[in-house]
Amino acid sequence: MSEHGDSRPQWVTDALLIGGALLATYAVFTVFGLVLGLDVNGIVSTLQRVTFFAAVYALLALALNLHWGYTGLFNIGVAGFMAVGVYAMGLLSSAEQGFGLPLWIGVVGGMIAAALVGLLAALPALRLRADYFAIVTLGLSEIIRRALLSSSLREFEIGGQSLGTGGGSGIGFPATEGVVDYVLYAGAERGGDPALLGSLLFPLAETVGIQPSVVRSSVYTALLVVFVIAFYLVLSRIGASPFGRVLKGIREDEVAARSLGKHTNTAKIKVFMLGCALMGLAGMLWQGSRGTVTPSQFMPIVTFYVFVALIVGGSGSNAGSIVGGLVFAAALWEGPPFVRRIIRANMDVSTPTTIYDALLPLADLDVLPLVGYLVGSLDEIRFMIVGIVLVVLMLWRPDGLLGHRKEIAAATDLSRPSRRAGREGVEEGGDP
Amino acid sequence: MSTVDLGGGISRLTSERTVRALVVVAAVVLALDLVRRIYTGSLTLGTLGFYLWNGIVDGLVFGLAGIGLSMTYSILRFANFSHGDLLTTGAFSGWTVAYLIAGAGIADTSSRLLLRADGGAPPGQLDLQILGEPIAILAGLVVAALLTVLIALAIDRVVYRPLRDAGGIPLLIASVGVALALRYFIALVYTSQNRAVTASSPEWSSPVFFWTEGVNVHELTMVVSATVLMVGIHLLLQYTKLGTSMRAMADNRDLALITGIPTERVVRATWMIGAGLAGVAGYLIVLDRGTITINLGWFLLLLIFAAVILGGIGSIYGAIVGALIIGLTINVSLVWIPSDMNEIAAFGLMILVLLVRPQGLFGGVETA
Amino acid sequence: MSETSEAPAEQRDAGEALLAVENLRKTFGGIVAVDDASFSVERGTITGLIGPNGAGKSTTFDCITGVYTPDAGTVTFDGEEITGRSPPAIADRGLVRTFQIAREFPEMTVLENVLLAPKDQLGESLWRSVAPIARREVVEQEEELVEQAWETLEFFEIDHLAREYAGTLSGGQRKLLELARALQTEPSMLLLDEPMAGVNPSLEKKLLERVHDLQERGYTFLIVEHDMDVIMNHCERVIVMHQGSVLAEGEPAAIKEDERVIEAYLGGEN
Amino acid sequence: MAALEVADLDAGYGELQVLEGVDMTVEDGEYVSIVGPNGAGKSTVMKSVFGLTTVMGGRITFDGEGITGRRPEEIITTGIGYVPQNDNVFPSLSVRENLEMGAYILEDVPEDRIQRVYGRFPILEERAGQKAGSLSGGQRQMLAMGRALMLDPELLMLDEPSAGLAPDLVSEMFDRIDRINADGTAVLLVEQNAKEALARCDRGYVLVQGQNRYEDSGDALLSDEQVRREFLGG
Repeated sequence: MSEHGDSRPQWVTDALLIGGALLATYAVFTVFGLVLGLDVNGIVSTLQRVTFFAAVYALLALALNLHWGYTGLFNIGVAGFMAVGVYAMGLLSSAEQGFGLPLWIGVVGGMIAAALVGLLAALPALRLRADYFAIVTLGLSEIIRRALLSSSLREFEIGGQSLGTGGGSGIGFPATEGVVDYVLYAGAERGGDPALLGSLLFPLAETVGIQPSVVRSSVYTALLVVFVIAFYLVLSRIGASPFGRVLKGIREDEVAARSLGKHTNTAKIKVFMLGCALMGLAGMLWQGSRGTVTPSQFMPIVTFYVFVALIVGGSGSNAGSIVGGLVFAAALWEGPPFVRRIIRANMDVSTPTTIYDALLPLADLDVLPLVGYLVGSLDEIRFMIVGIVLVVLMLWRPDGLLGHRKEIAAATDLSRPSRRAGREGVEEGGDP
Repeated sequence: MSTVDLGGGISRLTSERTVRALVVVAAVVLALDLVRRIYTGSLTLGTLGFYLWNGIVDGLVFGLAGIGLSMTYSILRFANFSHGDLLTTGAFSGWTVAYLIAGAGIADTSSRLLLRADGGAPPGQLDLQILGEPIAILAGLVVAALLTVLIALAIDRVVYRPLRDAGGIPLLIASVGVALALRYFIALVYTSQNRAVTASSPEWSSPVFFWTEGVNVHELTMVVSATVLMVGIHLLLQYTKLGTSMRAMADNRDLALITGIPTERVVRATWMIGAGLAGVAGYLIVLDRGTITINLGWFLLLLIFAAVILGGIGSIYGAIVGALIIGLTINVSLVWIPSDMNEIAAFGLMILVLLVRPQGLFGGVETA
Repeated sequence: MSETSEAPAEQRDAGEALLAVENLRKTFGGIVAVDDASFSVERGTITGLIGPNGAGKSTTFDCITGVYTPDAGTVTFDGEEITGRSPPAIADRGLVRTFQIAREFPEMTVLENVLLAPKDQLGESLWRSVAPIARREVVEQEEELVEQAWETLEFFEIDHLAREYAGTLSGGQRKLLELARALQTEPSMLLLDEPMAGVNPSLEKKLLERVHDLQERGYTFLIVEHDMDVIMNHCERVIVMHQGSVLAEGEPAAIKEDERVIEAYLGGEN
Repeated sequence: MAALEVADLDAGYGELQVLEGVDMTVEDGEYVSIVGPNGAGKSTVMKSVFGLTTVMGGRITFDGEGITGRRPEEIITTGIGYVPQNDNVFPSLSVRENLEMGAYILEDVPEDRIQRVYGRFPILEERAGQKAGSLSGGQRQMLAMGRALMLDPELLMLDEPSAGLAPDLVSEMFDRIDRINADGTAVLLVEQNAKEALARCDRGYVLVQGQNRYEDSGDALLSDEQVRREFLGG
């Protein structure tokens, strides 16, 4: 353990780890793509999708890591806080169903709204035991979803302004993906004349055969990656600070932390609100990217996806959250459809409507219908795998693959300052 | 070691009292408003009776499902998020058997084995309702219980037993995993198609049911079955050695161990009873609704949790009372709020109870 | 003989009651854990609190430090009533405790455990921990705290364990760590709940030396301890609790001869 | 041959060792007390016999049979009854049900034994239908003892049965233990009330810091000035 303070900085280790995982993922998908005979545009588009989902799950896992990994707050209402963020943004910035304010005000407002709903949940719920806290947060996220779905909020008026969640058909608003048009096109008009970054990228893309729409998505995905880096930096700073130390203290033994004079309730409320705001932001960047959203995008299952991502990577570690997001997106989200495409492209499989029709031909040793059925039921299989992964992790690796909750929480090098000057070559810690 | 005052002393006490007072005031206001509505005629007694009856029907089924959740909580010490999917398991396995029997000679084999996954002969053609095919439906009920028990025991063996001492949260997360795996395994076999599997219920008119022209026989079946099973559970828990040892283990697991109670056997019995009732509850819900979906249990899970928490998690009688309150809440609340908001009222009630009286109405046990 | 808590707060001479407990009462269900207990602890002393199992010592500690709110009675610390305040509020006032079973933060290093404790850390504010400009102050303070933490670890002779995770320490080392951690809050008084439980003799000697050093620096101690040698040889005053109330109070020599105390310990009809 | 024999026992919890080389015997029908200062490891001896600690060394035999490291549910069948100090009844079960649970490993509820326990503790018969959680401290202790007696053990281990009892109930409790012993059950008693325990037992052990420091007849220990000093420090 004594190497801890002296080895290369945490962020370098993390960057190498994440970069390595990303490159490996890209390599696998590129091979898949080549097997499928995709052209450059197809492969880039595939990598863009993988990166997009890796980024959004990383954002959510990072936010959840602040709650669960650092502070031990068992929040399983992630989907609800995302919904609050996206809908608040929608109501603020939608011209038809909301106030029609600029998008950035909507984004800020969405984060504030998510934080406030977090406060509402946190104030009374923080003294509950972890399992009750879980049920309350899940209940809250379902209350939010059902309220958004309800016909009574479909349209309403505040101060003469007509607003509405749109019930089941959802709400439309300026897409967050649209922000990339500011750097790609003159006048920020999609499909207009390329400008700024656009005038650089589009011709370049054209020469290797990448379509403008893929370029646009890729630029937005790059923006998400920037957000992932920003989340990582902010959260790592929080983690490596006296505040982060208090959070760890709460997780490890709240009674002891309180007996040392730490006002844990305040810290928990702050950190819960911040995490909720980040979940709201992640929701806006993800579900808000297309400019329309419905309550069905915020089913509780989304929360469990995020949990899988976090637990796969290892709760308590920011780098683990990002790698977890990547593994989840690549292996469980984007991987299976790819496998399906490869199978369908290479095998002459039909898709029987029921498992009965798929199993019957087995009597004649014909496995193709079964393969076809399984390939056709990929979504169900994917959910099953997510469940099995959770169970297996709890049985074998409850701390996750990279899991450790032991990142040091301090704002500075922990070797003894007065001895640091002459540290070279001196055995650390065990001074006589 | 000791319980901890997280909220911080006096201010919390007063705020708790304020909330409690507000709850009482709200209840009184609602009750008065109900009287006013009936008096002014904006709410007929018939409508209210309809709501109350539906509330009791829903409440009894939630109660049946809640008993198992409460038992696993008190004896195995974790919140089982896969409990809802045990309802789903019971519903699919039971109705498959009922359909298999009733559909003999009418529907295709694949339809009969996979409960109309291919959209085969509709249940009306089979006359699959309680008076038309009583034997098939009864057989389905039995299989629903048995198969759910078997699956629950298998899952316990593979997943929960190795985690016995892992603490509440790892078990909870594992149960989420079990829930997903189980639900989508069912979807893989049966497809995630929403479909009708029972014929519509006959009506029975009798002067006993003064508020309505006739009573839905399927609902009546549910009420009778649920009541009989609840009485049965009561007798089992109170008057048998097994039941007593289950209560003993819920009280104090360590003492049970040194008293010589075979704790693993009690755990098995807990799964058998809890899962059996869950399977039956799922089966009966489909009898009433007429349609089946893989999300049946998952969508009900939070309501069942609400019921169990309301009554005091770990208390079986609390679960039954809590379930009736939740059942009545989601139905009677329709007097004031639109029908797509009534579950919000139930979840709101659950959160309120957790905040004001986390131990529930009937006490209950402590876990992680 | 006991000091009354009416002594005005300004009066700071030695011999004044720093902590005064009056008519404290705490019940759980029907069981009376603390029954009308009153005692006081003088500034600058090491005072022992003893009594047979179930005498109510730990519950008294919990009532003083805000873990429980007493049913009746008052706790006055340094001239201010603190009855029913929250544990962090009481710790802020300078009254800090350790636990019978050491409550270290197992997945934090020994150094982190100690670094958590100091009061008024700038970086405990969320924005300061993130904002680039404020961060510099945080880092500067952190450097000081790290130096201070190392000094404390050295004082307790556990500096060679600084980078170990606290969960891997032995029982006795955890006790030392807990004491070191409590000291970092710069309290004026420490409540130690069985500091010697599970501590081997050589560590015990070390711990006691530390306590005496600290007393010389002006700290006040109230110690619950089972080991009679420790109490009798190291405390200036001893408070004996029995069945929830204070049975006797006085100097160790007197306590040892007190028939009521002997009865309480050895049992017998009375 | 001794009924219970503990030889050179090292035991504790997890990595924490509490007992160091404890030797102890209880003969058939004998009444043995273990006394000592708080934290000496008295309860740990009993828990080790009943398989509830980590045994790091040494040997425990009962009726000549090695029971070291056996699980509690096996040990209960060998004829040892154990009444822990705290939480020793099932609060939500009735008094009678608590007794029935004591005989769980038997096929049928042994009505004669329940009656015998009622005969020993008449208050339990009066409260038969009442929940154990509603009993007073003394009644709970009786119920806990009664539950342990349901299997008619050869050896009854009692962990501080007088803790938390009002003084007038303490001697009543000891009288009851005397009678249980007089009826032929060997008793191993851990007590903080050393005076009473030593006055009544056949033999006593003084345990200090996880080691048995003294062993003698109860009366001899009681009059020993050294022993007295162990309790209030030297």
